[in-house]
Amino acid sequence: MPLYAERPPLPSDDKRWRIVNGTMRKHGFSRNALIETLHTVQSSFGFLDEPAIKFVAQSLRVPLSQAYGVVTFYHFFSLKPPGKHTCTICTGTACYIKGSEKLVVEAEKQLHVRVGETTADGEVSLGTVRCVGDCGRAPVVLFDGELSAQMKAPQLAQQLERWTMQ
Amino acid sequence: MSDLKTLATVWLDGCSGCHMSLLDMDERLVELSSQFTLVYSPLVDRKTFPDRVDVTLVEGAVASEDDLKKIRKIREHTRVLVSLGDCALTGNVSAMRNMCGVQPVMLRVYEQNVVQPQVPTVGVPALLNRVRPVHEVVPVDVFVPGCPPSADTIYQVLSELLAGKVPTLEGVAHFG
Amino acid sequence: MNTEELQQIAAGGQEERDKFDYEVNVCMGTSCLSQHSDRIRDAIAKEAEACGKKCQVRRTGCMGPCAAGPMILVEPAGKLYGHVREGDAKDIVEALGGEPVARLDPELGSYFEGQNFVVLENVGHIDPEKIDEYIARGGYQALLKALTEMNPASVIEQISKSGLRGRGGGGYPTGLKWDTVAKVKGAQKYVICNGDEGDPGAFMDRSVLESDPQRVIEGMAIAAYAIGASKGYIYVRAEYPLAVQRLTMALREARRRGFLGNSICETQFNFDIDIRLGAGAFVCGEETALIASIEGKRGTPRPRPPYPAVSGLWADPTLINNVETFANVPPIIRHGGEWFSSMGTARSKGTKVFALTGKIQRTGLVEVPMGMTLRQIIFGIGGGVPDGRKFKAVQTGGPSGGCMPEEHLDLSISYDALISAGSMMGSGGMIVMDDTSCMVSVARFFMEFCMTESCGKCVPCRAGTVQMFELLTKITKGEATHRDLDRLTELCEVVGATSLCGLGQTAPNPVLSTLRYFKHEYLAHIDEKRCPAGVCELSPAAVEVHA
Amino acid sequence: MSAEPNVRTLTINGEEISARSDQSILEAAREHNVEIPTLCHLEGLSEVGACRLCLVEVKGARRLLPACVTQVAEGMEVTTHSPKIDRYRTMILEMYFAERNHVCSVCVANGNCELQDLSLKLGMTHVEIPYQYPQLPVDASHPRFTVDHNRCVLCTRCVRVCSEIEGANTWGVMGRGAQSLVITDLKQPWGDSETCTSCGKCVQVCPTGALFEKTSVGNKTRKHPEFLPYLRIMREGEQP
Repeated sequence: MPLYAERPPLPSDDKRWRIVNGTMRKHGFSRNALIETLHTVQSSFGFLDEPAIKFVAQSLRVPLSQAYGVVTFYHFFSLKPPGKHTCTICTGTACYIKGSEKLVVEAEKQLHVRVGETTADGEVSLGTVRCVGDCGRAPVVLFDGELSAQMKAPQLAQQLERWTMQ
Repeated sequence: MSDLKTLATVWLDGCSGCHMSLLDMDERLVELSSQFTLVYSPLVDRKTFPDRVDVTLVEGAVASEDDLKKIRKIREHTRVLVSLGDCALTGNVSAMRNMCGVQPVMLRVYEQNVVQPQVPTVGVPALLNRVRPVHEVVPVDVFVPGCPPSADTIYQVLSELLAGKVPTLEGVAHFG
Repeated sequence: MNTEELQQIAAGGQEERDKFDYEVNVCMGTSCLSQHSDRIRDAIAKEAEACGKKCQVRRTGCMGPCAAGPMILVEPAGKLYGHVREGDAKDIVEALGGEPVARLDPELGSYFEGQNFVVLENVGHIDPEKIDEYIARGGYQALLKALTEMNPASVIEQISKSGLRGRGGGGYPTGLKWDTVAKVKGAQKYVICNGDEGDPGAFMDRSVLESDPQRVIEGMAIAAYAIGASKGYIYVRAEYPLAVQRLTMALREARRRGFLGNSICETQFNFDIDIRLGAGAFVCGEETALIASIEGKRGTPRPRPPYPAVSGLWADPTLINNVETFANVPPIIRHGGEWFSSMGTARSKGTKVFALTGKIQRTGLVEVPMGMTLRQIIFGIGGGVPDGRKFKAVQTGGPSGGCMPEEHLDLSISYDALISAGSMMGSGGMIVMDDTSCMVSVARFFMEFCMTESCGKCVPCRAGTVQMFELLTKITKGEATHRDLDRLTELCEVVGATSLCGLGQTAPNPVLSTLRYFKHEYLAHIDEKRCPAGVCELSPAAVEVHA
Repeated sequence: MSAEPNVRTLTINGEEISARSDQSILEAAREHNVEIPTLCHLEGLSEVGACRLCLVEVKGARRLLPACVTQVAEGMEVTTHSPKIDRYRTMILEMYFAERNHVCSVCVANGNCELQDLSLKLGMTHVEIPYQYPQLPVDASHPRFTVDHNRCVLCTRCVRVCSEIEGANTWGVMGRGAQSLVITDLKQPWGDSETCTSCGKCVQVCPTGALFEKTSVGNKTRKHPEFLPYLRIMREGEQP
């Protein structure tokens, strides 16, 4: 089968593929570098689509089904492109006790999307995370990856409004 | 000798196959009828459920408001309630609509591919959002799996009840 | 690297320090950094330069009381400042050598009373990105001592003597674990540091990795020497970018100084460490799942035996310990096992780091000797429940643990005492709840966690957690009956007894412990359709009808 | 490792038996006609210990142990059936039935289904816990076979046979927890799979009606997983 006969060419001229290739080379194109490589794809592109998974799987000679199984097992990996902005609410125990559930409700109301979705205009993605480790100042929200602690619903609404009003 | 004398059978949301299987007992029906009095059934004429029934066989799942009302009343007036067949036990085919909900089913049946689209509202009981097995609504005493349970199985259940035993169908009958 | 060289580096560090009259240590852990403590540091450095005071401004790791951050420690006065802003830089520098700035007092009360820093001994005093500062405070003496003065067996003997038990939750005796791996024959062995701190509401490992990464590396190297491993992996959550960054830097530094690589400290010992990133799967805290993940596979556990000690990473003998366990190793080797075992209780030795959070006055990271009571920690160190509310429960052990009520506040912290109270040590999350928390909802929260984190391999965990979650939801909605409660109890038993790995086996614990101590809350939801904490919105039971 | 496995003596349900040291409790028990229920186990495939139905009591062990992956040991005292184990097994089986849409009466495997057989053997007459009714797809894109996820028990026999025997690795598991799903390649339609050799082994080893041949009509389709041990032996060649 031509599928795995040799290493596949880079999917496009996009420079980011060279970074991905670099990660694989660093690990000698070993099968066990799958997760490390997927991390590189995720951080370079913001998500993993089918061509990307296929490229990585073929390069590392991992069965397609296993590669897809790994991508969908770990919640850190995303199959869909994220919105321009991301709002990630921590739902760890400390944040839960301090009312993170209300923040989720507020964000869902404000953005008209459910957790895990992106607004129709592609502006904001809403997500949750199981603890970012700033429990001392719960509840915590990450706006575009920047940590904001001791968050309150009006404050959250304000930030989201700033994004959606643009 | 048991003191179970009166028998009722009811038909909720099911295909009546369990009742057919009951009739399949053939000549054994005659034998049983000498010990049981069939006081209420789709097979007999009586219109109201008696105040006190010793054994009631229930075929079908609980799918409508009407089913719900009926089964609650039946439980109240029955000593030994027997769930007969997979629909009563698990919801079975009747409950396959739970996968998609009521609305799509109504649409498919009454509005799509029909000459005169119209959802009936008068004279028919409202459907429950979710079809449930009998034991999720009222306590059940005996479970008889099968789709339908074979005539032999039903005969065994009734005979053992008459003999004053709680029938166990472990290793005898299964779903399907 | 030999003893003299090590001393030289340490002396060099001291000389460097002696050039300054003051030290201003600025916390740059995740929490304080998110409040721009880096800018505060720069502002202070600028002020110090402007006014000509000989002041060393240093980035340090987490000092503990995160809620009072950004934190600053001024030496030699030993003065802590809290809630510092960029604009405070001038006042802080001016106050050096004089009266401290009163308005920046963090008001920590008795926060540090009774705390005993072993794992956190360097916190607030070293720059986590500078290996020489670690060395200046005694770092790598233990590794050097182990390599040059001790044989592997005597290293294990000291660890055994110390009574150190696994700090990841299970509490398995560390010495015994090391001994087992050491005795297994194998040309290639591995040391893995489990930094997949998955317990929601816990951040001990993050803090240690961010604040003192060299300590973990040293601990791993000592372990590798003791068991005969040449390769190590640190498995860190990708959600901890700062920890990953500091760790990457620390590994590079350790290699540069010759504590990793070939012929370490001029001996024949070779050892190197790689970082592996977790990707958001709690179950990877389980040893066999973690191994699968490092191998690049789905993080599903497999039945044990064979234990990783015999057949672990790539089927080779593997030692897995948690971050805090490794962090305890250097001081044990430095001071001896007996020193360590002099702290703590009969069967739980040393100290334990806890992440004290929830409805409590002073949240943060604390390190206390084993045997301290919950009351001392919560009301002494933590200052009790704020806003005039009443203490209701304290949760330890994460999703595998349980909630303990007021009656158990005088419980002395130890592995066994916590288990007998229906909870467990866990990795060290300690979450305080007041009377506004509904215990059924809390149980439901943890069950939802287990449900979404279940790997799906075995059916009791995959399907049982869903069933339990739905029953708990039914209770919180006021739709449940006593039969549902019975079924919940039965599911707890079956899922606990039959699940493949620790996640499923302990998933019922939050339900069981709340049923044990707060059954009245369950009953209020069921019988009276009432939520005592006023959290749940209950509706009278009804079989919904399609309109 | 010694080439010659030693003999171990143990008791199963009070009966003293001998077994080879490399045998599992399950193998030893079946050799002596002691029935232990299994679902994910299949002779000729690797063990995963996932279905939890073969859990047995071993004296001195803190927990119940899966018979399929626990090796026999000298003096081991095994109990394969007790009221407690039987109750656990029934409940596990109920969880299987409730988590997907198992409607035996309309299933192609009715009468030839291992799940159905287990319910008979273990005496499960009804399912006490509520059914979940998830919405799951049916993929009939392959010219010869169909996969109906409503009937899948996630035993991963298809995944293992495809990887260990056929070597195609077409099948895999995606997602996690209750959202787990067996997939072909990148979750694409089976018929579009680039790696599937259409060998049909997965269909033969599937214990339920999740994987079936399109020609199976009604409920007369027996599956034939017996070829596995044969393939194994032939592949390993002549033992010296």
